[in-house]
Amino acid sequence: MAELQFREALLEAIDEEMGRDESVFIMGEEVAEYNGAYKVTEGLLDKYGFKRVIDTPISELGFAGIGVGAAMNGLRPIVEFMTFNFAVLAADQIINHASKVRYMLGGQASCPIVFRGPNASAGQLGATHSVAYDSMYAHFPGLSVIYPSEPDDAKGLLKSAIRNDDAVIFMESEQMYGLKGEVSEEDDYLIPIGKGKIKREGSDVTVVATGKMYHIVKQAAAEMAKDGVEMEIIDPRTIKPLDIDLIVESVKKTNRCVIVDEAHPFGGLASEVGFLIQREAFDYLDAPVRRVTLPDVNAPFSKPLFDLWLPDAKQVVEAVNAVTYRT
Amino acid sequence: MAELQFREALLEAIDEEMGRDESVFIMGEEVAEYNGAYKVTEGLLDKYGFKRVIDTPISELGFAGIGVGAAMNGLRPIVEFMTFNFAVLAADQIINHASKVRYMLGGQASCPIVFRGPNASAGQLGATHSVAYDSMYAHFPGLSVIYPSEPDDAKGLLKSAIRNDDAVIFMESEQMYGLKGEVSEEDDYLIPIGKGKIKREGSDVTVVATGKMYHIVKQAAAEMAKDGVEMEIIDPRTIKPLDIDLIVESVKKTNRCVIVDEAHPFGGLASEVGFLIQREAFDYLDAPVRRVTLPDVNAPFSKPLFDLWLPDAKQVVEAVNAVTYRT
Amino acid sequence: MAKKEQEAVFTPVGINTSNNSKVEKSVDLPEPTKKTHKQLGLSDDEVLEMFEQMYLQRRFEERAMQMYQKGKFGGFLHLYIGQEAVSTGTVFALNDDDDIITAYRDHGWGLVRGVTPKEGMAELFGKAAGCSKGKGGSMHFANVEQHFWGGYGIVGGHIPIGAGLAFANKYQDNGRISTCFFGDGAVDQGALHETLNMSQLWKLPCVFIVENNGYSMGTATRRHTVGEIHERAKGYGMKSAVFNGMDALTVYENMKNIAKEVREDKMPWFVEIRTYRYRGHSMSDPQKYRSKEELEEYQKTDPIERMKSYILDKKIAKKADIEEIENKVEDEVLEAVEFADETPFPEPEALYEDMFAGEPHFHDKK
Amino acid sequence: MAKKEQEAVFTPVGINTSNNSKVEKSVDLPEPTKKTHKQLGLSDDEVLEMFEQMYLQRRFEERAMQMYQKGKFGGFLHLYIGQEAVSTGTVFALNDDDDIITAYRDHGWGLVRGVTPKEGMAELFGKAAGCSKGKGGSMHFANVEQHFWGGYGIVGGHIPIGAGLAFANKYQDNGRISTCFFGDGAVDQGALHETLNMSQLWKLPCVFIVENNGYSMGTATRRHTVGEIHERAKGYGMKSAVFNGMDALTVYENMKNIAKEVREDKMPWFVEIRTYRYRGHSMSDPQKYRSKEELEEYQKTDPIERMKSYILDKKIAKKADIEEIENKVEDEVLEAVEFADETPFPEPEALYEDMFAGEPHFHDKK
Ligand SMILES: Cc1ncc(C[n+]2csc(CCOP(=O)(O)OP(=O)(O)O)c2C)c(N)n1
Ligand SMILES: Cc1ncc(C[n+]2csc(CCOP(=O)(O)OP(=O)(O)O)c2C)c(N)n1
Ligand SMILES: [Mg+2]
Ligand SMILES: [Mg+2]
Repeated sequence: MAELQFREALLEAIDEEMGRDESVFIMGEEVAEYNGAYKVTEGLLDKYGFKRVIDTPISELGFAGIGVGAAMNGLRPIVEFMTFNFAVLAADQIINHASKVRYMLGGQASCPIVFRGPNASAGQLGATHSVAYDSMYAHFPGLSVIYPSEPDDAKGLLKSAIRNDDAVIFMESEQMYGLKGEVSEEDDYLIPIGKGKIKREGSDVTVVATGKMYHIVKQAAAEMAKDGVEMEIIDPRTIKPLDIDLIVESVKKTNRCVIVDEAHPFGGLASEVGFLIQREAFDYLDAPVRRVTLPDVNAPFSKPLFDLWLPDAKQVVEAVNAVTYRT
Repeated sequence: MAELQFREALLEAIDEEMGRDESVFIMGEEVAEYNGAYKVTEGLLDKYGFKRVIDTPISELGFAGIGVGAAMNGLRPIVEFMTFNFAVLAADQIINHASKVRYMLGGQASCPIVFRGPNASAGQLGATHSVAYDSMYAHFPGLSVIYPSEPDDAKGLLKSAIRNDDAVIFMESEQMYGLKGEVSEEDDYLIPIGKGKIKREGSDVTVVATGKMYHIVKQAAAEMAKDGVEMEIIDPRTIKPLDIDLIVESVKKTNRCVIVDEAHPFGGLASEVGFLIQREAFDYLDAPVRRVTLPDVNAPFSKPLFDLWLPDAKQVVEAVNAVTYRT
Repeated sequence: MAKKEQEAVFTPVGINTSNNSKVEKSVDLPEPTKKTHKQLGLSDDEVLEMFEQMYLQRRFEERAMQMYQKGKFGGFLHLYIGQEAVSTGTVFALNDDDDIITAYRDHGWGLVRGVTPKEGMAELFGKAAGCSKGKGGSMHFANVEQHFWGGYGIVGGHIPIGAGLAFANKYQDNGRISTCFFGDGAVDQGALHETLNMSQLWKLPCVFIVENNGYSMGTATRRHTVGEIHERAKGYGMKSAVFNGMDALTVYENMKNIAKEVREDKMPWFVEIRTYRYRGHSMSDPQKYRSKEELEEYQKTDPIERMKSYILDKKIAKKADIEEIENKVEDEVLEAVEFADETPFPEPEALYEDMFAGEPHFHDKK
Repeated sequence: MAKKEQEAVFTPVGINTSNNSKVEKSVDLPEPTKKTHKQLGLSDDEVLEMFEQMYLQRRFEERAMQMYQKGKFGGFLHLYIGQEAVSTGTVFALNDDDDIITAYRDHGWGLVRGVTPKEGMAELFGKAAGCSKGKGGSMHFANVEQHFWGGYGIVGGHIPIGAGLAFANKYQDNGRISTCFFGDGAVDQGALHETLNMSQLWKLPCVFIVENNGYSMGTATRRHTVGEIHERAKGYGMKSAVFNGMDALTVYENMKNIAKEVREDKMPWFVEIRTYRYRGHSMSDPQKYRSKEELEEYQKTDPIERMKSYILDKKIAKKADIEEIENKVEDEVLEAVEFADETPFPEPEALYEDMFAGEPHFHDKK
């Protein structure tokens, strides 16, 4: 195991896949000469040159579409969005083209493409730079959506995403790029897309969280352990395909569940998981499933408001208290 | 009460509001000289002239944004999308601007705008023309999302939407434009946004559906009544704000619930409603909440596949049978 | 009329409002080429083949329309009738492995790039034997093996995809060029602007071609887009051309030259081909936005009639030979209709097929 | 260097890769105006006011930068330093009720259009007394009452909104014109193309102005957009101009003339103002994409220094007078910092305020 930053784990994944397969290339704003707005692509230009590491204009719709066309015509593009907040401009290419082209041509074309970049908020960046889009993309058929929480997951899953033969949305977090963690040194380390992971075992309550929220839950778990409440933390890692079996199994054991989701409440990952649990584990539930999410309000800039806005460990503790009837 | 087609009810609403308020205007592709791709705007050009009924180029992002700017600067635009499938191109203006501008400027500007047009599928139009986007927009703070099922609701709600001081998404259905129904002849008929309606009373199961799905449920209800199963049908009419209280109250009576949703399953209206019910009416539920949705597959063209794809009364009956343990 | 014109506040007013259906051409056709097919390097047989291809597209669509009206299939049906010289001239000018991508008005393109009439008609009928297995329908004809990447339904959506095909060709250095066709209406999409900038900046071997057929649905070109379309290229310093699209030889000549240049210097082009759509936008269009007289004006320039006259004039073949071709095509189309009618629909399982090239996954599938 | 140049496959290569930091100007500055302020119709006082406004913007941002580095606030901070002549010349040229909208590099615009230094600094600090109540921060300064519609963070997103402001002005026939400012990077967004087409087609009284400051983040203009930016207007037959943005008088002269013409004929303009950003894109930018020498070249054309010399040259005021202005501004900015530091943060309830003009609704609020 090597200790790597999240960004280094991503870089290793991209580097290994580019080394392995000539058809893999990366494009996006500032990915080449600037070495990446968040340095995820640092050194790639030097290593792979101007043909395979490509700076784009600020034309999200256009370069996403060029990626789709290139993917259909034999390449494996990695399209970096500076954040997924800007990818909204490219939504037509993702939703109407990358995820649909194969089906509507009756299987004649494939679209092996990875759209990646930071998701959700990154501190006080205001309303237009802070939205979590993982649930939104998971809503649409054909897309895989990955939002890992730790460097090891990031590496293994990004490699799998690049090799995947269909469109994958791979989400990261600006605030997690510097996060360090042990990363497998296994040769060609691949984690299958669609498999969640029990990140902490516990018998009192199942808590589901991915991405940045996993770390908040981890904090809450440490706190609650002092009170003798043992959380089982499940990180689905991929939002879609969603490893609901793993979650349901855990809930059958703990009989209680809280989902912590960095999205707004309406129709987010939390409601989907909650819905499925009540349907699949109805007789096992000792309390209604609860969720901790953003409020249904845009991201404010002001620090104290922002801190109120973002889910925190305290809210997780409260929700766990609620489902364990400790309040 | 007058019997009107759905499109006529919409037209009346627009006409009345344009007559009442000079600042209301309508723009979109083919709304003026062509009288509307689906004739919703028939006759408006003749009546209100070229200044207030405006044909746009196929520039969804651009004209949505012009609408946003005009709304900020004193007007009340009705922006018609030929379908919400094409509004994906304008998502940045809806999600990043119309719904956020007020908050991020600390309340200095308002954005009273209605984005309207047909939603979801309209027969065999293939993958890119058949998606239901109501849940997607409901995910984002600041937007109201309306998707009525009957002409009367359509009229009263569209008038309220046009008068609303914030951004509203108003969704219709190509296949319902010709649908006839009684419409109130009340002067200035307004239905408050955010109020659902019990469209059929029953004691055995609560079935939630709006838009086109309401009619499928109605069919199923008639069938099941023959078997002595009485559905209570609730049409929320507005996806957001969602009248969850009305639904929960009904579930507390019937103890069972099925949601029928024209969206794909992941994170749609169905999962949101289902999640809330299990949380708010946990002790009242005699069976897990179930949903009937599209499968997680793109819309196929071929008739028999399309028919398989779209939720139908049979699936509703099955789901009701499941929650009433009649299978 | 002058009075009415003055009423325009935002969008310019249209023909029936502005001039009581006086003939006002929605698109000016530049002069066709004066060169003979020999001068263009085409053999007699090739000209006959071009005629056959155009005629096939025409008859295929006329029959498709009948079948639609008979209720044999549903969905949209956008006919290419009137524009056949564009597809045909282009395909003859390109190499077989050059890439083509277009919008939903795609039947002609499919037929001339290897979708058989049977596969095409079966697709319209939503049958499993259709070129896109019945999953795409009218808007999504494709023959990817023969480098026809299909028809697309989001106006302008396939423009960057066309550039992406070119990007991959340049990346793979395979000598292929890409051609991306779209309507005058699509010119107004932002995707075009982004794509033109990147294509010029990145030197993509791609030709972007507007089939200006005078209308975007019910909106005449001048009512939805400013200036002359081909002049948009100026802003990007891109090479451009405008030419007549009612004459297959003109299309052939120009596309041949452009393709050659692109193959050599890898720089993109922006091209406006002026043509005309005879039928409504789709089957439900009452066509009140143009006069019968206008339509008739353009029908006088019909590409198929024109080619027929040319063949007779130049004595490439006799009337009887032409009739023989016509009969052959007619038979082929009728066979296609029969085939489409009889061949089975996809099996229910097909609903879940063709979603993924890799491992399939469906959320909450029971 | 030549060898390196050849390596460009898609995007042109940048300065540090191509020429070892030899000075290569990222943007050519056209000659400033030769007219005096009198010839332009400006009084001595107005010139001094222009100087004061520019100096205020400069000092405000220099202090803001210090406060940021001290950790007084977070988020992005994009400094306008170097570009002050653009905001200042423009605002003096426009009527007070003409509309202005810009991108996130917006402090200068706010200050010159009525955001007080206190309100501005408080906004940066996220305080309730900020111009946007602390909800917007650096990227969302605004003073809507004085027709400054704010800064926007989605590159290009506010371009159609600017046209929408103009649309409403035309609709209401109120004589106001709109000006929409954005960066060279925003030129590549499809929204621009859609907006230019509709603005020309609909005759919107709007001026679209690119502040070409040489870079879009780390990408030099020529690396992200082809040709000369102002020439994009050609494709739309739109009126256009390009001029020097390091001289407030030049900006004033040109914007005055353009505004007058727009007010008269209601036709839009596309304008490129060439300027230069002295600081990094935002606070985290290591600026490896340009040489120190290049930066120094441009700093020689500093708009504030230039104005100062002009004032002395033309004997509009004495050195001491200028120093007095400078001291006054400095005090004002320091007071603003103090104010921002001390004034309270928004109350928790504010989280839910300002979302709706009408009845508020929040899904699943407990
Ligand atoms: C993004 C988008 N907006 C609107 C539509 C609806 N629509 C389909 S075709 C069309 C007109 C397109 O005209 P043009 O590009 O000239 O092509 P033509 O039909 O003349 O071949 C419109 C508005 C669509 N399919 N996609
Ligand atoms: C749609 C979108 N894409 C990307 C970004 C990230 N981003 C912010 S500013 C910027 C550069 C813009 O440069 P330019 O338009 O020249 O303005 P300048 O910073 O020079 O004032 C980028 C890429 C964004 N905010 N929005
Ligand atoms: Mg057309
Ligand atoms: Mg710039």
